[in-house]
Amino acid sequence: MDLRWSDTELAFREECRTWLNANVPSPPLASGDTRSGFAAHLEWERALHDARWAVVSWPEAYGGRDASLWEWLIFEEEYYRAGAPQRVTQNGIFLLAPSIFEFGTVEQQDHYLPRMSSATDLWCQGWSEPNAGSDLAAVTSRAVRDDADGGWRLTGQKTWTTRGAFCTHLFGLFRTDAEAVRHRGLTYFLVPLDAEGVTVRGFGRLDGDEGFAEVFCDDVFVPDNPFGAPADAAAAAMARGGILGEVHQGWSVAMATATSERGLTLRSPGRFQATAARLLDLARERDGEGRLGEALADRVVDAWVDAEAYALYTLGDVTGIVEGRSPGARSSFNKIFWSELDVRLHEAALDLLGSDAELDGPWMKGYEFALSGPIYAGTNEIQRNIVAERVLGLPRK
Amino acid sequence: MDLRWSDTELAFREECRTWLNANVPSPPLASGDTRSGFAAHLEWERALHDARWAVVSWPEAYGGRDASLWEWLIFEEEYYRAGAPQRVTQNGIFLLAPSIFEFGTVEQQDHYLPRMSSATDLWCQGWSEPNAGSDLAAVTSRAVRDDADGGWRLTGQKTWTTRGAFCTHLFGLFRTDAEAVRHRGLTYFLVPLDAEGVTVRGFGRLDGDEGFAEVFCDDVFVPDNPFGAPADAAAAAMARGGILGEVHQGWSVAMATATSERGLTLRSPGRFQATAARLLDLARERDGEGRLGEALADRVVDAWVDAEAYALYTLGDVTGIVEGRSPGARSSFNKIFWSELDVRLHEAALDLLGSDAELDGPWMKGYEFALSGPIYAGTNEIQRNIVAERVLGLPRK
Amino acid sequence: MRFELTDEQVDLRDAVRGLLEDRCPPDAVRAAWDGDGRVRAAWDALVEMGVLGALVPESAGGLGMTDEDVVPLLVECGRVALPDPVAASGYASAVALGALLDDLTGGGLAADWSGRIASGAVLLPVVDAGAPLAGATTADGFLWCVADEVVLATPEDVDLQPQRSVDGARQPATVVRRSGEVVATGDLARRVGSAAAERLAVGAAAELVGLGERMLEMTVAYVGERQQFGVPVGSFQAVKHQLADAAIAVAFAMPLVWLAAHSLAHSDPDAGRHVAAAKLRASTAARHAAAVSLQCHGAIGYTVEYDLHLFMKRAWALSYEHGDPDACRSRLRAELGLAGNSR
Amino acid sequence: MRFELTDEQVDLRDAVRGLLEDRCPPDAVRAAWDGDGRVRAAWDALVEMGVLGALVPESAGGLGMTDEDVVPLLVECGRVALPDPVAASGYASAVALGALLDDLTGGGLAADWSGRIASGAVLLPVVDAGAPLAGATTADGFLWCVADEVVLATPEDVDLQPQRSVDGARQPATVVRRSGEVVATGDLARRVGSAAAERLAVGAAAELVGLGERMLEMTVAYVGERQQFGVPVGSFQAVKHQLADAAIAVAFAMPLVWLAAHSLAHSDPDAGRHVAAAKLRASTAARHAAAVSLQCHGAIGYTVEYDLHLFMKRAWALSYEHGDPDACRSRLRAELGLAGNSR
Repeated sequence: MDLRWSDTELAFREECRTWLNANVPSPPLASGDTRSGFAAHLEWERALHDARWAVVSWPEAYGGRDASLWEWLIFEEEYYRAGAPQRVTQNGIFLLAPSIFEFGTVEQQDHYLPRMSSATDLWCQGWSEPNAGSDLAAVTSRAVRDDADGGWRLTGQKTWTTRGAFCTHLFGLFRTDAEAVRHRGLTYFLVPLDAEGVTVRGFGRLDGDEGFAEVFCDDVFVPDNPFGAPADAAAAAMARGGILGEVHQGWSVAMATATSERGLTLRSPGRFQATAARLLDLARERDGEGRLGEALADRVVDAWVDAEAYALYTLGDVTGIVEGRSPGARSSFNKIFWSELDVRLHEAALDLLGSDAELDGPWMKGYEFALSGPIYAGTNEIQRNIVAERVLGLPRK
Repeated sequence: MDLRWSDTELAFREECRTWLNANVPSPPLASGDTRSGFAAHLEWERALHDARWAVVSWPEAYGGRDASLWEWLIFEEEYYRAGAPQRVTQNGIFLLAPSIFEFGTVEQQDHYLPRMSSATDLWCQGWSEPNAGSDLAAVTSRAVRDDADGGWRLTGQKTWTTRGAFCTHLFGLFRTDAEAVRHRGLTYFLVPLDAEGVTVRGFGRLDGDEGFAEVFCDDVFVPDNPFGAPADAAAAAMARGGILGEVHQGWSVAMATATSERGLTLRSPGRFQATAARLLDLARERDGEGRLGEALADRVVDAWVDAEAYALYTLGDVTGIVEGRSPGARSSFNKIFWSELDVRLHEAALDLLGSDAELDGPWMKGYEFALSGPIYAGTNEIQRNIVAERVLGLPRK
Repeated sequence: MRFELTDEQVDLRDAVRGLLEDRCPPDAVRAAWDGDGRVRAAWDALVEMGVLGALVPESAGGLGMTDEDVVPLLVECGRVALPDPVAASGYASAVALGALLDDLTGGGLAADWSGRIASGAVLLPVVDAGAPLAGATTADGFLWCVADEVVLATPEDVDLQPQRSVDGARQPATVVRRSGEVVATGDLARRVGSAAAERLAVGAAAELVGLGERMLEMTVAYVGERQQFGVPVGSFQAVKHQLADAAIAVAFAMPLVWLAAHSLAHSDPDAGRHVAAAKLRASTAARHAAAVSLQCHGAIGYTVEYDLHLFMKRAWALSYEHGDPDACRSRLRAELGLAGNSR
Repeated sequence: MRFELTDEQVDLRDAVRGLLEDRCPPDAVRAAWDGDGRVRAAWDALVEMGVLGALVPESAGGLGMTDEDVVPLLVECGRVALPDPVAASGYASAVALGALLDDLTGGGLAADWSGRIASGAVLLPVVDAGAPLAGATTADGFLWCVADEVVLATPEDVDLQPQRSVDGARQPATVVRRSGEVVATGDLARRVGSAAAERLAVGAAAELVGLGERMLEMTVAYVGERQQFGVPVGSFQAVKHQLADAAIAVAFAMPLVWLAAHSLAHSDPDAGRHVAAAKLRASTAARHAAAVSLQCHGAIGYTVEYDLHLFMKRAWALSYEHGDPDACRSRLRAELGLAGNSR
């Protein structure tokens, strides 16, 4: 074990911290899940990009710094410690980009990745449908072959699409083989939301923000290979859509993304350590006023310990990845742990607030947000099945 | 609501308390699940019977007092409050007797019930088999028809038979129709353990006591109707075995018993209130020594509240029964609640004891015993299925 | 011995349930978010039925009932998430005023207010001056029970600072009192204040149990319908067991609430611990039911277009109001003689 | 930055695991219940391998390793429920004596005892004179660290009062010291005592994690085989989810134990909170694993003929030893600046 950071890493941390201290907006921006807040967040995303903090671990050519995974951890720690804004670009950067890196053509990488890191294209995910939530393989949205125009025609409804009403593009699964069942016969499509036939309807999330959208596709045309088309206006529009990976192989591409969503990159430990630190501050403040019972203090202690445990566990995961070992189904361990830790951290804070807990404020807002953790990216019930079957080796049935 | 006891009930309580105060052995008897302790407990059972406290709610003719269900509750409350010995006869009185009352012939009732209340016959249950635990319908012990001798020949292995090594009789299910599957084709047999072909082997329970037994039946003869046989010695022996209810109808008879086991009669609230009172005493003692943290005190508070809740819930159940409403699947509510409450009560006590918790003593012993609660009489996993399906109405699958 | 509602109590409860299901459907609660936090169609019907005056003495125009009669009705108010102050005004204030009726100083005003409560005026008790007070902006008066003094205050006597609650129907405000009529001091004031505080706690507990029941019913219905992996979600054991546990928690909280009502009605010396136990378990059970309901619903429960959040947010708020779980435990420690301050 | 064992540490751990699986099967632990609470076949092999002397300086006949090397080996001791005092003597006493080696008063005796520990003699630290001391009857000496004084005591210097533990292999006794050789006082004594106490806590934490892992492995194997209702018990979601939760608890406790070892090895100023966090989570995780393992086994786990209880009872005992969860939380409250004594 070696828990020291190298001089390079320390310098990197210093650089992050200095920039963040100078640039993090104060007072905090309005929620990025409201229309006006989203605009302010876009400005922030572009400032991040200009200073090359948007995607530190990506290649420099795509707007990154070629930073190591350790440096990425440091960046995240500093980012949350500084109380910097939520990343409204995260669904693209954390969920779609890993699949583009793994399955995209060179043209797709060169086109999409710089536009994503600069917040030019804004991506939302189109996994869920009204009847396909936890059961992602039940997708019924379909894509029908259009040989005449050299592409596909998409029809169907996606829902629970986070920030869908504010984004420019959607990535998601559509059924290209009507005969194939379940996860076979699905293809991973990239769809511009301003394409003809797309309708987006925003609706309210638990916390009251218009954070969700339904996306309806009605005979939406997506071309096979927009990058080879002549450089006229229509083709340029087309260039923003296409297929990622092979036709009918969408499930594999999506699973790579889903693993990424559950795993390391979605929830860096810095986030929970920052929440734990704020919880400690709140508890100390109450303590100073003589209003902190031992039992409440113990709830803070337990949540703090678990945030530390999560950080350490992640260090172990990163060590493994850096040394070439795959975390595999252990990412389900992570997802269950961080999502329930996040709920406990916020519950402890609300308990400290007592009769003020119900009032609008960062802890109640954070609690509502935390409650989505055990549901999205595969409910924790699904995750526990995965842990039991794939990690522990219990019989599938 | 009327939470007052009548004058008759108050007088009954006074009579219980006076007798118990004068007669409860002190120091407490050795565990009834050891051979020597069992003998001492038998003496106690006979003393209870002589004073007509063994089965207060039974008819006087069978050794009871025709007491109401309310008086039974009072008796139980006083019994546990007095710290009186465990009832080594309980499997007969609480599990078999309700089925004899419901399904037994007059001859069976007149023969067995007085011998049970006087602790002349000592009954153990023969539900579980090595491959039929939670899945009771998987019983493979069989009974083959013997027309020549007018009865059945039993072969098979029963296990986890509490105090089986010290008892005189076993009640249990045997398969009389080899063709019928699962819960069909089972018959409820009463088997004297000194019958030819019966072998009993005691083995150790979690707490180290020889509380369990395996019972092997090898071609054990049980007659159809022992009560009609001539009064010779062989017939007298036979008179102690037979069939309860109809042939092939054992499942219905057993389920009546199982409901009784899970429901009201097995775990009277007095037991948990007595434990909660002792837990409070322990906590106050620690508090007096300045060794009770608030968090520990809160665990005591929570357990105490739940013991009260259980007592109240039972009052509601008894009100319903007295007024002719069946508690039905709500008995599964009870079983889950009391069994997990019992664990929490003892855990709180061990937490108070800290580094002394591991030492031999009533709390560790009680903890070990409490841990069996969520397992026996249908695991709490089975109970939760029942609650979900039969009370809440969720789909069976 | 009988631990069950009487036939009359059951009939009254059923009548109130029918009325509330009719007059306070989820859409009415939703409308209260955008309006003034009231569902007047339900409120007026309850007034007409006599529920608001149930605890007001007959001499003052009420029905002269007891805690035991009214608490089951508050469970019904919880079941439909009625935001109106039935518990605060018709229960807590009505009972507290009862303690004042024979008093020379405050009796006249108390009789007056008792009659007005029965007719549907809202008198909100204030027992913790610092806490946000739900429904303050539409109150007709305040029964100010702070610092061993009882003051009857009109809206003109107070300054309101509206606050945003997670539950848009509650519309709380912090209240600063500038003037008002002192109607009791000393021992009498303490009795009045305590009567109000205990009823506020039990009223919230009753509503929480009703909310818990309702959320579980909604969830059972949803998971019985919702198909995933080719079967109803409710056929999965993980869903079944979560719901079974929450149902047990709610079922075992209810008798504690009944006991508290009974003890208050009979001035039982142990009433204090019974009230604390009732509020503690009603709060934890309703929170438990909320958490399980949200998780078993999945994403649909996470939207404001679906009704679950109306009930869930009320449960969150009430679980902290008038004695959060830690405050209840603290009171129980004292009641049970456990100082618990060693380390 | 690297948070993982080195290849050498992994090799050593694997070697110890192989040795212990061979020398300390469940039957050996069972035999220790009836014997003197020792498994000498395993102990002697560990001595020969150098494990007992791993933390003894090379000058005193040991290997001069660090906490980080030895703690993973204690996890292995936990996995097989080895009852012998590897953590107490080879870890806690060895490190504590290290603090004495250069001291004029105690150095000679410390060097002597260090060499004896490496050769397999048992020196038990006593940091809480009132608590039952496991394995006291077979100890060769006691490192008495109480009241700012360190005393080396032989069995002749003490009176033992044997106690019955729920874990028959632990064979604890209460110990009263009558005589012995004072080897340190004041600051040095506090340093020695603290070094011993921290290692006792981390040693127990490591064993608890190993016990948790082992119980879960036994249970996974059992429920994969055991058929009920025509399918393996382990195919039921209720069983799967209980085991998943327990596995997660154990998996997230382990890094806290590693961190504590690292902090002790590097005299990190935050070592105190790391030790308390490690013992807290190792205790709660192992108790969690024990409870789930028993429940998922059903009745067979409730018998002494089956092996599970050997591990479960050890976990119960160790969870309370050298800092029970409440004591750990109390320490963490202080470390984190939360007095928490308001109500």
